[in-house]
Amino acid sequence: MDLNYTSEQEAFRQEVRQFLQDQLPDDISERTQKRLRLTKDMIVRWQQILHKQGWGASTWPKEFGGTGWSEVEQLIFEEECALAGAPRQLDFGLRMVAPVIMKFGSQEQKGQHLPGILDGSVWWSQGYSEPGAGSDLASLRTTAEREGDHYIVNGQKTWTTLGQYGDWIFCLVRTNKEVKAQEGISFLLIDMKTPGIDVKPIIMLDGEHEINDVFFDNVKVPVENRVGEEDKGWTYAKYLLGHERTGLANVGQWKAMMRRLKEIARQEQDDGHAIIENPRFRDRLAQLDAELRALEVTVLRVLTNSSGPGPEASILKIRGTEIGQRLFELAMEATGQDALAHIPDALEPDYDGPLAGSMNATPAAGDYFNMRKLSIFGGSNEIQRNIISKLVLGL
Amino acid sequence: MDLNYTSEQEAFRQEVRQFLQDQLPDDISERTQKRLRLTKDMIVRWQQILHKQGWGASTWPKEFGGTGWSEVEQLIFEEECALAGAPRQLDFGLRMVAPVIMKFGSQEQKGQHLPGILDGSVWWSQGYSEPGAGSDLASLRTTAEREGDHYIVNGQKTWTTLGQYGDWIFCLVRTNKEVKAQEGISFLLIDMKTPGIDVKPIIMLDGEHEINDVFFDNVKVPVENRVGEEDKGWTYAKYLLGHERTGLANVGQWKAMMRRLKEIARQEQDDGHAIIENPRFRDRLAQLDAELRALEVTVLRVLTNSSGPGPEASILKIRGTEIGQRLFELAMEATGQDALAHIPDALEPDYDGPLAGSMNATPAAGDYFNMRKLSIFGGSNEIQRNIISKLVLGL
Amino acid sequence: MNFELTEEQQMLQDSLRRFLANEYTFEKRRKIIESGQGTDAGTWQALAEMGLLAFTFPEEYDGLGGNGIDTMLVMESFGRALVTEPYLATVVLAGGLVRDAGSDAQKQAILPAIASGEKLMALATYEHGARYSLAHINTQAKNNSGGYELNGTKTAVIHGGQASQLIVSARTSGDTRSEDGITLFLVDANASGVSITDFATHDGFRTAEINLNDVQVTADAVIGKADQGFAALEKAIDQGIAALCAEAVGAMDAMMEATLEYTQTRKQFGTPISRFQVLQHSMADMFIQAQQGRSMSILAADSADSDDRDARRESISQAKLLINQGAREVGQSGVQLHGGMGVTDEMWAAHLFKRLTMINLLFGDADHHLSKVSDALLTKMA
Amino acid sequence: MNFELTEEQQMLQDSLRRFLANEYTFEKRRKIIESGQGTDAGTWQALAEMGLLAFTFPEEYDGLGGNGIDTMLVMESFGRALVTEPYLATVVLAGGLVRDAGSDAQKQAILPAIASGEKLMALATYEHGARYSLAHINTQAKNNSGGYELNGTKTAVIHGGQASQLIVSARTSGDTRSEDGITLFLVDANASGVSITDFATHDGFRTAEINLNDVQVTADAVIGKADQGFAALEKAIDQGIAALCAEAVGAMDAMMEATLEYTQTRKQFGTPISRFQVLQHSMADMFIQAQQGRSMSILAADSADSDDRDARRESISQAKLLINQGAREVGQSGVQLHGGMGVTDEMWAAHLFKRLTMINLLFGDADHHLSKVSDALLTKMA
Repeated sequence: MDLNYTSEQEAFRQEVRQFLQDQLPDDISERTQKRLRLTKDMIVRWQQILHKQGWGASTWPKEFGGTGWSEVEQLIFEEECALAGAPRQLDFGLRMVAPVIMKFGSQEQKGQHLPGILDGSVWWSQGYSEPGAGSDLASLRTTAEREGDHYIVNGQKTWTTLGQYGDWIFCLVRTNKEVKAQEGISFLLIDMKTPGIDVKPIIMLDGEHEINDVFFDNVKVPVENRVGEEDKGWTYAKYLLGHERTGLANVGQWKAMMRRLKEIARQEQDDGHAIIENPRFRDRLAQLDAELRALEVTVLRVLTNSSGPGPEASILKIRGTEIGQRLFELAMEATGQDALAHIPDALEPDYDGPLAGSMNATPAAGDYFNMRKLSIFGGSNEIQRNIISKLVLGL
Repeated sequence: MDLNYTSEQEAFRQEVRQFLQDQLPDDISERTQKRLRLTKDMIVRWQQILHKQGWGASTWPKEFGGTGWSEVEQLIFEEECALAGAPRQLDFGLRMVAPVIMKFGSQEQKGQHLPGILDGSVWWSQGYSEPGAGSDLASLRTTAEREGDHYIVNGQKTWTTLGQYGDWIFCLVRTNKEVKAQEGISFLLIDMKTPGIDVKPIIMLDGEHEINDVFFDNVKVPVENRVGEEDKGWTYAKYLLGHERTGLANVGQWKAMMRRLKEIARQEQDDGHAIIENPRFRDRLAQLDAELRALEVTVLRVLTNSSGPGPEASILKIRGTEIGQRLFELAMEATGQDALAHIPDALEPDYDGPLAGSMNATPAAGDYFNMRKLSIFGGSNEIQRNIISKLVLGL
Repeated sequence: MNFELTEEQQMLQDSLRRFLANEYTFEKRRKIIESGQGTDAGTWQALAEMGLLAFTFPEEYDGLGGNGIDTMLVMESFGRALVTEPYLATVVLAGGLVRDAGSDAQKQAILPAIASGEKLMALATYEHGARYSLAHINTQAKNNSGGYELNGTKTAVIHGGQASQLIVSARTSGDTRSEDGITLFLVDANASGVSITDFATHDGFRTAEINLNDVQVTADAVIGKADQGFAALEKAIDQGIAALCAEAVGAMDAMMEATLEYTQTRKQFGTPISRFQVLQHSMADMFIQAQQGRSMSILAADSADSDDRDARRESISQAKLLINQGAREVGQSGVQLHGGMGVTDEMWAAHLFKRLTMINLLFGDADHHLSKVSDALLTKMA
Repeated sequence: MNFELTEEQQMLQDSLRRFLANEYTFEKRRKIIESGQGTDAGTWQALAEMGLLAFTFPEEYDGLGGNGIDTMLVMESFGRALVTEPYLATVVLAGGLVRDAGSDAQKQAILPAIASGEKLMALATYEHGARYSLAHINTQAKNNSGGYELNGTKTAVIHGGQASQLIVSARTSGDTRSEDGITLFLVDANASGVSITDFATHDGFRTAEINLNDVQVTADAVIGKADQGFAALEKAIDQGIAALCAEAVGAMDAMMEATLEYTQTRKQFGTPISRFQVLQHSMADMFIQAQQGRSMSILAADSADSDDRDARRESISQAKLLINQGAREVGQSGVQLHGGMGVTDEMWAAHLFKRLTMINLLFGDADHHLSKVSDALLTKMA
């Protein structure tokens, strides 16, 4: 047992750090760290910089233009990116649909879709959830009926993150109603410019628009846009869900946020002293710091465990989301009554209007509100506990 | 809405306080407050002092020799007794079997049993639980078969608190196997000197002997010892269970323990200062103090609510036991590593052997261990939450 | 010892709830908030006509002589319906302060005008760098021939942008953290040198940042005695805390109801999710918290009028501590049990959650009030 | 970066677990505890023969050159079986301290004797009034012609009553709380002036109160340098904490297993109680705690040998903090899920719970270690 990174890994970390120092634009980095809104252009710009470096897809094998990095290297890369204030890359393309296309897609699909994901020019949305289904994904009702060379898709998807920017959407649709719920599902890639698709915003409790309803009204999708076999889509979706062992823990992001929180705690005042000097607040921080450390070690244990991905992902999901939510809660508490004011314009670039308190307060409450989704989306933490008790504990 | 006690109630409190000051023996009070063992004689002695004053049964109506006090007066009495260090009176006689005898018993049963309960000369045990039944009381298997003027009782009861001192035991027994589980049960009063009864100690995790298994092997019980009708015992038991609205909250006892805990926190040292000066420990204390206050107000709300006893007893049971357990946990934490030593002899009167640390540490860990039972016995807190969700929330 | 409402209180509560249920709907509320006015003239006038704005003022100033329990009833109903009107700012904080510490002339000038619904006021006391410390006041009031000249910045002034008159705390002597040397002033919102920046809050209320730049007030603008304003300020904030506690209890009850309804309607894996034992226990815990909160809110309301400072402060901080903790648990669990819907703007639960969160931040978070009762424990024992 | 055991470590763990499963049964353990000896010669000798007592000593002193990870493996297995032998006192604390800070002569005299199982030792350092403060030492060591004369009282000396030799911390200079001026001494348990009161602990271990009354030791009884013993003392306690963390992880695993078995066997309302979702989630939470504890135990074991004080202290206190919290939750939930049986002496769960509780009290409770990491945060940021 050896908990130190190898010298190769340390050198790799240095290389990533140097690259970020040289290449990550300051405006992007500062806004990311302060949790202000990024424009679509900023995210594309950063993806193109990464792509130019050959690092556009840290989780892909080399044959598709990925880096071919080991999981530990991927972790180091993500952590350094987060600490440097690099924006999150677009998971829906890079980490959700691409692995399915690479594993189950046709040669044409690979050629058509992977390059646009890699250079950030094509944005993908996820079409899994449907209204009223929640964590019961297999109950989906969106249908795709075969008509010659096309499927005719009808139905509604919801919780479609960034759907308003989506060029393409990957969907689970029901192609067979005669079989068991999980067996008649297919996996389709749909161009969002196809007639009959209507995207409507869902406003979140923080007032922001990041998710959408997507309606399909007799949408014609060429059969060649189906990934793999008909009626086998559930298998591909499960592959994708099980693909991530440790990503749900979000350790890199949370380490960056922890550093930010400590910074906030040094800046925000409490009766004339920095709030970090208040032992009660500091204890909350120290507690969370320890929990994040435990999460990090647990992630490393899972990554370096020779057996494949397993239900331990549920532990990482639970602890990762709990720690993330707590980080933002403490950031809000640190800013106290300054967090009351809701000034959405102040999240935009070039805002120079008034603030209530420091810039630390501007995103504080909104972020806290928004992060409640963490324990709900992607299989609620109650579902994760069901998984642990059934699959790990055998109850 | 008026949260003050009336002047009559305040005067009553003064009267009780004065009585306790005059009549509660110092040796008993000191040992109770320090949570050392009391002898059987001490408990009887105190019951006799109360009885002489006419206060032997604070919860009974006057016609049976009780005080006829209102519920608020009972609460005041209990609280003052606890704060003065009076031992707990014997609930099994006074508050568990007596109400059933008073409500459903025959004239002869009242005449035979109530006086001995009142003067402390006859000790009662409860024979409800059976091995493997837990909170599922109605699944009981101890049988009573009619044979002329007697029932022949066979079976086993468990968790029989103070069974080793019991003169009589009240039991739920199955008299009819043909009907539904809850319908064939009768309520018997059994003299524990009857041949065929065997009491065996169960040692608790703190090493103490307070509960027992009681075995019945062809025990002859006269039919006139049955309370009320045959096969209706479940109704009487439920009456008894529902009889207490607020007793489960234990507010008086916990207020006394809170005072004791604050005393311990002033005495125990932390790097040369009283541990109450340690803000972390003090915060835990202050948090619990506030929770206890909320419990107290909730009890008063329930008591002065004109509607009868209801499922709010479950809230009081949950919060009362959680607060009680936490009190003893903090008392243990306050004594730190001194709490490691297990010196059962030091709990006895006249011990003058060595101690590990102060007298505060002597009962600390044992009490903490013992109090884990609070959230299990008498309907576990999980069962209480089931009750709330079904009976209060209608789920 | 009696926890029942009087007949009048019961009537007040019933009619207020009826009014809110009929007239202050989810959609109506959304429109009011989106208008950006920060208050709705029609609603406010209706409250005035129900006598609510006058309830806790003495009868000689057009009031009804009510007490903290009455404020509790009103705020609890407001909490259930998430009313965003400036009741706390105008009636509880400013009105209460004038009632308890003002001169007869001040009461005469102010209380009837509040009672009738004409006048909105706000209490401008918190400052940057103070966090929740009430005595941390740097705004300076210099005595001059005309009275006093005020300079400084106030923050977290609830409904400060809607008020026509402010109560401003300022330092007439002493150091920044000293309780002595604080004086309370009546300042017209449109007085020369007063500049007010009005912000929306996340929960549909308004807050303001107020800059005082050489603001001149006369000597009779002082409430109570110069240098000795802290006691009245603290008491007013304590009454505000009691009011917030009641509001939180109302919002917790509403969250309970919304969650019970949602989980009994919403199906997953073919069954209403309310059948899952884990969710049932979660709701049982919410209920326990709401009940504990109710007990503490009653205690706070009963203590809020008291001049026994130590006893009042203990009850108020204990109440805010437990109610903050309860509001956090009830708010978070309520959203969680609503699943994905709970984090959308469409759901009542999301709005209840946001208000519960903001209440927790107002006038001291859980840690702040824990430190108050914890440190008092030390003093009491000394 | 590698979390796998070496082949040797795997073998060690397997054979130790096999031995304990076969030879250290519940009944055997009960008899050992009831004997009041505080250690079982047969078990101890078997451990010696397995090489466990020598594992972490250098090879030149009959050891095997193992490290903190090896100690972790042993302690974890001990935690699973609730072994009450004086391994922590003799091997980890005293043996480790001599290994890390002793002279060659001291190592020669002590380590092989421990390794062979002949010699039991204990670390006598905590004092009344100190609570968990390591530098709070009042025991005086006066330099005299023969060496030093020791006076004072030590408490919470684990297995002090079974040791033939003690390591005693005493003050040779400085004030009570000063880290400077602490010296470590080897003291024979039967030296004149040493009186030892041996107590049973609630969890079947032994602890002692030790009085030193004009105890004379020679100058070569000093371990390391006079006045500069604190660093070695602190490191030894940190290694002890890491060992306790591992023991707790073993006991948590055992509690998990006992609870899974019990709840799948025990029926209520006609069904195994493991079918109730609330209990399932409770066990899922226990599992998460046990897993988190395992991560922190590995971190602690990996840090325990380090001389980078700040980094070591951070890892150790973070580990003890989270493991204490986990042990509390796992212990309490385990008992709760065993229902009435859980609070009886008959059940394995009750004994696991008691040991987990006592581990939490040893060498600093959760609050103590929280204060350490919290205050370090402040220093780091300054």
